[in-house]
Amino acid sequence: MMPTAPKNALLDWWTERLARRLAGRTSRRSALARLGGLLVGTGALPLLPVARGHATPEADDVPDDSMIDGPAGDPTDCNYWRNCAIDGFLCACCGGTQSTCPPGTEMSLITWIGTCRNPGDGRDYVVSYNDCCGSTLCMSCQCRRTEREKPPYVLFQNNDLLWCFGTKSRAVHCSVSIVLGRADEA
Amino acid sequence: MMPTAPKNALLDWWTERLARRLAGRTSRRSALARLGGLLVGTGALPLLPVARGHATPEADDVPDDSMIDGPAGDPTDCNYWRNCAIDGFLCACCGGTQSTCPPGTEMSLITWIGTCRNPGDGRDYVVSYNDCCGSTLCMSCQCRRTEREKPPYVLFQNNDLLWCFGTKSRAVHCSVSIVLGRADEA
Amino acid sequence: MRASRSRVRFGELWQAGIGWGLVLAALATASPARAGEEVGHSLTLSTEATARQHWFWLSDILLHRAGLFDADHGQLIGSIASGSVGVGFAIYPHRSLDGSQIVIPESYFSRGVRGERTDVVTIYDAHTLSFVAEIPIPPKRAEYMPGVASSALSDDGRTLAVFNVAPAQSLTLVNIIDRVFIAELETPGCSLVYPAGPERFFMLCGNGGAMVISRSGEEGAWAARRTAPFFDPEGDPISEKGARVGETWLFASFAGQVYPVDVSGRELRFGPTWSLFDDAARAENWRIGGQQLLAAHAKSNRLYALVHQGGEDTHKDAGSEVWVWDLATQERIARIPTGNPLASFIRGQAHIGADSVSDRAASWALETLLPNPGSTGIMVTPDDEPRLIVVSLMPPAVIVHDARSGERIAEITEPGIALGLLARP
Amino acid sequence: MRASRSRVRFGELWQAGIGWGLVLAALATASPARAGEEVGHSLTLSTEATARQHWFWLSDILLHRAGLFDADHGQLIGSIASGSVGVGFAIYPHRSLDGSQIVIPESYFSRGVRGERTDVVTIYDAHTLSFVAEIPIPPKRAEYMPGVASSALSDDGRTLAVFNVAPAQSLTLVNIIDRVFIAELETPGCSLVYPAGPERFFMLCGNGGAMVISRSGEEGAWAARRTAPFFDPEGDPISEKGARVGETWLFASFAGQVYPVDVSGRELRFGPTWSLFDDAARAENWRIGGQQLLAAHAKSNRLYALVHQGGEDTHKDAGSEVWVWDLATQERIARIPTGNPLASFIRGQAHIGADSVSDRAASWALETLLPNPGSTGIMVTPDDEPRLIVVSLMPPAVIVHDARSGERIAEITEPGIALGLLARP
Repeated sequence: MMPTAPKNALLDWWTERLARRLAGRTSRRSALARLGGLLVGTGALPLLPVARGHATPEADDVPDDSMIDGPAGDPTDCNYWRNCAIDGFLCACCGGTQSTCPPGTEMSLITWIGTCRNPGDGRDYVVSYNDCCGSTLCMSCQCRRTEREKPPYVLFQNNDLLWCFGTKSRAVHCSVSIVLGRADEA
Repeated sequence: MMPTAPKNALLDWWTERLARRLAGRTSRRSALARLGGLLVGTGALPLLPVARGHATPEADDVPDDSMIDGPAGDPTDCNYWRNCAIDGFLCACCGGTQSTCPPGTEMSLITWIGTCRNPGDGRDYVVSYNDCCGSTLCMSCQCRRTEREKPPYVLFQNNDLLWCFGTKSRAVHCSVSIVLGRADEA
Repeated sequence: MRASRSRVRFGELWQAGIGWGLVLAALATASPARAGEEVGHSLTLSTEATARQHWFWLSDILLHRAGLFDADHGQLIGSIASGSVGVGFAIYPHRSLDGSQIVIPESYFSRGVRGERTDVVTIYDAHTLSFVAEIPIPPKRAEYMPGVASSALSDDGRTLAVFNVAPAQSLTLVNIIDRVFIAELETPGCSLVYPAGPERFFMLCGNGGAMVISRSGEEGAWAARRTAPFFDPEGDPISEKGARVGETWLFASFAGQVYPVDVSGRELRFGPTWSLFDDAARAENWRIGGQQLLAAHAKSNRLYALVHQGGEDTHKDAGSEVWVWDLATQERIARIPTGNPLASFIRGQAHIGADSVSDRAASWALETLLPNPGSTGIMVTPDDEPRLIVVSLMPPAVIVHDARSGERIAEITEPGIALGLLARP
Repeated sequence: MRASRSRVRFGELWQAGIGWGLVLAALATASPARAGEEVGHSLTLSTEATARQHWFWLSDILLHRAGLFDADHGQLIGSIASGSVGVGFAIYPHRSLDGSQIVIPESYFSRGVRGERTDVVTIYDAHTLSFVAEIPIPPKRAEYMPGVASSALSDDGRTLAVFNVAPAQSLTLVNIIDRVFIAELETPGCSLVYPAGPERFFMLCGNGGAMVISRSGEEGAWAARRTAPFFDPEGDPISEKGARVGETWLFASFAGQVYPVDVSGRELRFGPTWSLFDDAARAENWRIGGQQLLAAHAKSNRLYALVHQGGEDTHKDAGSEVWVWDLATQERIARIPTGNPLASFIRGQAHIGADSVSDRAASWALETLLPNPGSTGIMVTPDDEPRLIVVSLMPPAVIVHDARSGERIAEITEPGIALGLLARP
């Protein structure tokens, strides 16, 4: 099976630009809150996903799972280190992998965020739990982990919600856990 | 819970008239086949439900289950004597009884037919397995019995089919087993 | 009691072009009234309060239904299909004020998981469970498990509020008396919805405050305003799975602090807070957890919570006991072990009852020897002889207790496959 | 390999009126290409014949899908959602002749179990499993379990036939190349549908004959004609769950008589019949039974049947063994015990593998001690190292055997909930 790569120059430009801006040493939460405040006229914005960790994107951002013994290194196990805040079916058991969707499903880019500690290097990573959308519930490898998970009023840290938005279909099939970067405090 | 009675004078008149006609000593199968033949221009009509038994409607047509010990007398058991050709969920476990549909569902009148022996009097009865339609699968008391059951090419003796026709909804919820009359040979 | 109309529609059959033979088959099957049993009957539900007092709704996200069960007899007595493949995780039926109707928000796609999405508020007859009407609403309903506060009916029974995430948060308001969509209000940063008096709701917000949605007078416009924060979503978030006692909503924080929200006045009043757990309980790591973890019985002024022993962030872990507090004294007055859902599940599948000595022995052995996966949801019936309904998600099981003594009374043999939400009928 | 288009549609998000904050959130989540892993990828299926040779479809009527599994690795590798709440019991994906597309007839209601019913033939891309097109057909598809002969693709790959019951029997014909509905033919008294050459199908009839549906020439009209009866639907009906070897369909009667139907010539040729069971087997009450009870491997000219010991009318009973016959000699050449699906189910749920001594011991104990509920469906892969896939409905389990030696090779850990039909991808 071969991954298909999304190609969109505009998206690449936007995301990179935004990431550079966010990756600075300033507090993202306050920056986003300020920006949000301008728009909705209130300080009570949802805590946005990246507000949790201060990611510093580097080349070695994705730790090597092969260094990890046991379930914490197995993408088809609920105890896989990245799965610390997942509630759903592991795409690695549904025809995908820990970071790619199964054939016939489409990854939602709007999602919830967790922070998981990698047992290999003992560091925290920001993990994006993206739902793969467009098929019925996979019903394989159902996992429910809630480290740092919050109720639905902290929307982007809640894993109860079906996170299929902006996708052709809004039906959820399974969830991936993608490492966005390190979450070490600056 | 109280049964609601269908009141339709036209239906009553039609059914009674038809029943008188069918209840005679003539072979129903041939009568229906002749009638059918006129319409479709072929003798290869489906074997119609009542063709199996030669019911002779009488006042004591419905045997008393309370005389039967054990599962054969229990409408919520797959071994209930009427269930000899049922494949589905027993309505008696879904909010109905062995002969009435659960609230919110509607009984299909077009259905498959079995012939079951009553252990109380040792006689055979014609049983109509009517699907109750309009809700999702009940998933309680799933039974699969196949006495005298035939593949789908003998349509009216097949219990694989979803028998929801002429009903507002064609979704099946559960099945009842209604005694139509004795099946003793004339 | 009302007679339902006849089920056969000859005209339709004829129009469908079905030949004589098949119509005859239908008629022969229908059978004359005097031979054998009658065909075509459906039951209606009892309207007697005593018969209904221990009924409960239990939704199922794979069977796509709200099942109506009778805790006294341990039986399914009816069901309403709701939602479809790919949507329909929050299945929460509301009862109209006069008890004559059931109101439920739903979502559908035109082709299962694809095609056009349509959201509706559907109204059913409460006695026949048959479809009455549907009101289209914006296709934005928040789909989340288990959906405890996904919609709310105002205390005057006029307005249904539906919580949306699309992914912007908003609230849909529907007049269920006139059966019309009223409005969609933007509610940035705030989620969920709770009834809070006539024509008033509140939501919970990411900053620890509430958003109050209300109407200015009988014919006025709906508007939203925010309260000051009353809990700490970072330090010790409250579970959104609250319970209501009279005019007070009670929420428990992950650490077991109770946050009362009084909705009786013009403004919401918060606090004072108190703790479910004393030092001894805390030392033993008792915490709240589950899908539907809080329940209350107003007449006896008692609070029930599903608790387990576990570490931080175990707010969805299954409970091993239900603890009971007297709300007047805030003292814990009982601990009820929830029983073993795995044993209950196997008893149901293997038809092990309680009638024979061997069945009772097998039941005891199962209960004792099998690991207990814990329970995930509770509800207490509002009557004078209240029942505590305890639900387990995996394996699917429902055990009924006497809510006062804690004694186990009954279990539901086949409650469903993927159990969701408990609700009062 | 083809690159799929990007998953984010900014224009749509903007139009939906979502605020800046949420778009920022989406972008931040998407993450820059050089930091961490990339977001938005979906896999496509391998096109290599060797990788695909042991794949199989297995439908599930509660998960509303056809799941694609790899028998070599025991894994789900993709799925197609099909059908909806209340409809969709016959889920049977067909492969286009060139292998580039999947064609599947489906049914939907606009509101789950109510509203307008729509039947379509849906086309999917066979490598991405993504939706390509749908062709509306009359909303009359026969819904039955398991749906072995509910639809058929003609041998030239041009025409899909869909069996209807409404309750009059008929056949819908669809041109899947031009993607247009062709016609609905009335087929009174005849059910099911089997491919029988280019632009030809046959059905089985209640009088023991067949109905042949074919086209007179490339551009001619479709017409149906009946054959003389070739089996006895009263005395010893044939199971409709047939198997095809080259140009011959094989059906087994309830009593084990094999009825060959040769579709190679201008007219169908029936017989001669032969018996699966010798006197010894008959004396031991061996019979065919199950949901999908017959399979064949053309290259080795072998027939496989799911068998059990039971009385009359046990044609749906689960099988305890798979028996194998050489079609050249009509001699039984092997008996394969189907294994214990209950043990397989528990191994899957409890994560008991075969790597450690203790796991193997536990597995053996489960296999030996637990009652064997039997198996309900079989399929044989068509390659040179064929696999025998054995499915059990309750509990849901799939065990993979070497089809030649009978040796057990693998099992699928979580095959689904309510297993339906096996099909070749």
